[in-house]
Amino acid sequence: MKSIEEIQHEIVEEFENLGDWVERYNYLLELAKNLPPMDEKYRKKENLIEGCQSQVWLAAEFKDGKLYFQADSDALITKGIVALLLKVFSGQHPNDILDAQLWFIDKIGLSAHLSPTRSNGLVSMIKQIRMYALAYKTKYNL
Amino acid sequence: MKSIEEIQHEIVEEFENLGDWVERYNYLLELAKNLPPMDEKYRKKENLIEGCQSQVWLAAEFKDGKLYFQADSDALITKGIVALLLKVFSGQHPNDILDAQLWFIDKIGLSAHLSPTRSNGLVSMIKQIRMYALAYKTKYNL
Amino acid sequence: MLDINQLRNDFPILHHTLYKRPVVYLDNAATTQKPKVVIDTTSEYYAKYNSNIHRGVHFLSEKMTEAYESARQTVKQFINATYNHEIIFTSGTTESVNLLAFSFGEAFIREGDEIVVSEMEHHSNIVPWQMLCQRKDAKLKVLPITYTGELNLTALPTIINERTKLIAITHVSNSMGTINPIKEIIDFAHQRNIPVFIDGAQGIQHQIVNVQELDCDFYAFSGHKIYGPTGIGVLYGKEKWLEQIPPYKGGGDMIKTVTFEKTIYNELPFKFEAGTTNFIGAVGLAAALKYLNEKGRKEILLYETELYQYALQKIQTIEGIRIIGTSDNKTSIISFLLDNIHPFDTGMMLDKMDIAVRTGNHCTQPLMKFFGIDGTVRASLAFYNTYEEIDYLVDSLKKVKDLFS
Amino acid sequence: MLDINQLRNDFPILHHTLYKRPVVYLDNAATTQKPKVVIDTTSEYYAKYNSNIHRGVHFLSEKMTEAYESARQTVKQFINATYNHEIIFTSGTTESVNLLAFSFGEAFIREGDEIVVSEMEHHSNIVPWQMLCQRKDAKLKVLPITYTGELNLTALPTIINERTKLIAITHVSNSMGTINPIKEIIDFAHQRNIPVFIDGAQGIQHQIVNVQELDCDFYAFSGHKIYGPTGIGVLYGKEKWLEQIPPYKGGGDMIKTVTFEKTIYNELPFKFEAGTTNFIGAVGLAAALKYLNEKGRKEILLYETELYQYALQKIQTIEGIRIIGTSDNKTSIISFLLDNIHPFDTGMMLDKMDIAVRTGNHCTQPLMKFFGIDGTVRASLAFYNTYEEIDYLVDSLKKVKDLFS
Ligand SMILES: Cc1ncc(COP(=O)(O)O)c(C=O)c1O
Ligand SMILES: Cc1ncc(COP(=O)(O)O)c(C=O)c1O
Repeated sequence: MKSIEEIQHEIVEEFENLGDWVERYNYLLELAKNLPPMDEKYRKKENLIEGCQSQVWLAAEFKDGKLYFQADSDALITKGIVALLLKVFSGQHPNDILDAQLWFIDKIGLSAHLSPTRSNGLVSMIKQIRMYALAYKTKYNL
Repeated sequence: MKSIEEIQHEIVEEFENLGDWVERYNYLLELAKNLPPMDEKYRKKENLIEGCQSQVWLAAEFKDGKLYFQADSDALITKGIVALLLKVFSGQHPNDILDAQLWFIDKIGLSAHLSPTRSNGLVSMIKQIRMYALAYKTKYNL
Repeated sequence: MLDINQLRNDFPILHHTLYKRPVVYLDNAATTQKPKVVIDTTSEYYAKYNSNIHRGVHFLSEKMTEAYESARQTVKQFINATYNHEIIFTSGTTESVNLLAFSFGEAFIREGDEIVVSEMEHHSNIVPWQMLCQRKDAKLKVLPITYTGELNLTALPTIINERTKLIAITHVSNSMGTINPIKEIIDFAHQRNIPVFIDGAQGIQHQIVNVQELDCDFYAFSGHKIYGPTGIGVLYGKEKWLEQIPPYKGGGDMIKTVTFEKTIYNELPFKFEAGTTNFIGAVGLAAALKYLNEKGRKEILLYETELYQYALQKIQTIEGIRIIGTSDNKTSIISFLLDNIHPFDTGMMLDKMDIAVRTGNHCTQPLMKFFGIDGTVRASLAFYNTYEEIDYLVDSLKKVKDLFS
Repeated sequence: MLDINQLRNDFPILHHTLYKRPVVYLDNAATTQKPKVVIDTTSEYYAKYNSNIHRGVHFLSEKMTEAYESARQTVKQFINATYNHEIIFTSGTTESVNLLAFSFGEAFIREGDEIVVSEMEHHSNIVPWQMLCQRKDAKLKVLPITYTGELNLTALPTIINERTKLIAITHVSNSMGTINPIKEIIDFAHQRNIPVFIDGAQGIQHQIVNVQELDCDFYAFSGHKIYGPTGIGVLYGKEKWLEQIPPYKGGGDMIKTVTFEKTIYNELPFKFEAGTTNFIGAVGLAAALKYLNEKGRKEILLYETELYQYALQKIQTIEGIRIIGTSDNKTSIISFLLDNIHPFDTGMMLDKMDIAVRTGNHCTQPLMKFFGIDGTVRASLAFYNTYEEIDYLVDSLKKVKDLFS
């Protein structure tokens, strides 16, 4: 498994190869479309993060010391970013998630999507990911 | 008795002879100091016109078809203007008061004192004078 | 005939490039842009006449007070109120509704009384009444709408009864653009002695409003939605009502005398304007209204109507578009859904093409629920929009469709 | 060291001739003048970034939202609040007090409860509490003052009892300039679990305010009194309190979900900011606060203190002058009566000499009653006032005396 840092670098490189915003958003839409569907059992209210503009579902599983996430969104662009976030965080160790600096979003010019006022569910999603990490860290004394 | 028009012209002439604002206000203060005191019997709450900045007392008597006013104010500059208004209105026939155009205040540069927002009691005083005129006109069928 | 390109020159913001080109601003129902004269008047008053009003004896205070009271007069004339003191300056429509809900509520709403709003109201014309009803154990009744997004007037007689104390209805729907038959509602209500409040937030800028002719009891609007500054709004109320209801906020200027035992309130309109008002905002609002008068309100509305018709027609040529609100009687607002594309996605993509639209529920969640949707994309026009901009919008929407297909 | 003449150049209004010379503006407690940066920032945001905030997905809306939320951050830092969401934007101090009176009242005030204000409060910190007490059958208790115009703290223990739910006290008296020992009062109150609201309308611009150090529960001030725009103000509240009290106004943005049956309120700070806020005003206020930070708040306060001491001394050399409020602990405000001359007369005459002062009761009628007077002449200073202006004031007052003698 690559580290969070490595994955962020990879994503940034990938985006650097893309041209204007059309290509970038097209790529996001591709990511969204290719995101594996969430298990139906996770599609429940407790996993819903309500934004004002779009909604995000997020679920976590803990296996062999790693955290695995599944997620979805009703808006495709949001879902594309969700896919990026899963790339970065899913399969990582809780401690690494808690220690991570999230800088790639800025770098690829999508930081507006993570402004706390955008209200698309993404900021809360990141918070929720860290909460899961903290919860498992505490539970298993990692 | 001179007409309201004549008196206004006289006042304007008088003020034209005065120089800067110091002279004009000095003259107002003179008028204030020389205003005959109100009869004590008229110094009562019903005759009080409360402004936010200064207060005015106004009383009316009807004699031989004419309206005679007495008035006072706690602020001297207001009282000076009160004196001018009495000059113009006191001793006039109610109909003349009702018909009168009050233009001298503007002409002598004191109109700010009569702005409805100044709240020094003067606007209400003029209203009150006209109310008296209307009341006596109605009462005596003039 | 208006020369729109000439008028556009009066609006500095329309000439700033965002990503690639100047903004195509189609978010006018959220807030309108300001003509230079509004911006400059604001600056000028700050730079030359700024001073607290009403209680001052000095030159600047006098000047500023005159400007403020003359702004009141401008508003009065703009909506043809009977008296200047029927114009209460507030901070916006939302505050106007809250003022009314509180003050009218204190005077007239008792347990079991009813207030009627409609299913298409903006949250600002729902929540204050809800809060009032909760406080007073009164009941909020809802006038339903039809599937074309019009008020269902046939339901009105069954909604109203002898406990109905007020009807609060929007002039123009902010989500759909429907122009409501407020005159009809007012006449109907007055036959039953029920007063009517009109939420004019979307009406004032797209209709000629004559409150005496309408005979509405209250009318509210926001300065920022009619090319004026933020932080200023208006509540018009008939003198007879404003006299009967108590103040909303307490403070400076709204009182005559204060002792700890008893406070006597000031007369209209000051009774409702506690504390230092947004006097510069009021002067800016007056500048906006004068600008509209000068350019010709009828001409402006005529152009807006034509542009709107053009936009509606053109946008309907896009395959797979669904218009929300299909009344024949609409103005300046087009809400739609594009195929199965999420409104947020559409909005994001349009933004990248320098088009500003609004997406979401537009503060009308009950209306969205009625249509069974989460939100829409809303393009809302002003007179400074052009036919070219509409064409560009439609082309861009087609591009969005391609991207997502 | 501040170069005051340099700073004066930042304030356009100080350079406009009224009758014969530029205004000697000594009415700063009523409202302050605006530095160019505040005026220009306001214009710039109207001309470049104006757009409704929070709910928008487009470029301008994003920009404006960021600017608005960053203004909140600037205020938070200026008063050293713990969280951004403890800063509620209102339209001014008066609205802040009304918000608090309503919302705190709904949550915590029951029949027979008591609220304490002082005898020197501004009407804006009396009437809202009076209205609340009337609605809730609660009682307004009054902390008396001494003949020097200070709070009579020895009376505090007898005023307060187990029914006391809140103390609402001004930081600085707007009529006398007295700086109240608010830290002492807060500590005293907290020992008894009573929260304290500080009316900072006259405090914020003449003191360094650190709400965490003060440990006050609420603090309010007006933008226009601290060199910012009209129509914008602040209510600071500790998170724990703001979480516990219900919203004041209903409308857009303060809700999470609305149905006709039930409305769920948004989180802090939005819960208290219903409808379109004065977002341009907030940005203008932030520009004013940044200006003060940049010029050096300590340096400014130092200069103000020196100027004030000079003014107080010099004005006392006028024969027959009576100062109202003679505490040793005062700032920037001098209220006085000249011989037997009516304050209005004095004010009118000073105006003719291009001096702007305020006359009257300064919205503190109970205080005037305490001193047995109808009003005073009030000269209130800001850091852009000069020693020369003070000399000119004193000379002019002597002239007024001559005129009336
Ligand atoms: C001590 C005090 N409190 C409250 C206020 C009210 O402030 P505003 O009029 O800006 O709401 C003022 C200003 O007049 C004041 O001096
Ligand atoms: C119909 C309607 N009512 C009320 C409002 C609230 O106006 P404001 O946010 O200016 O207070 C709006 C604006 O969003 C609106 O469109």
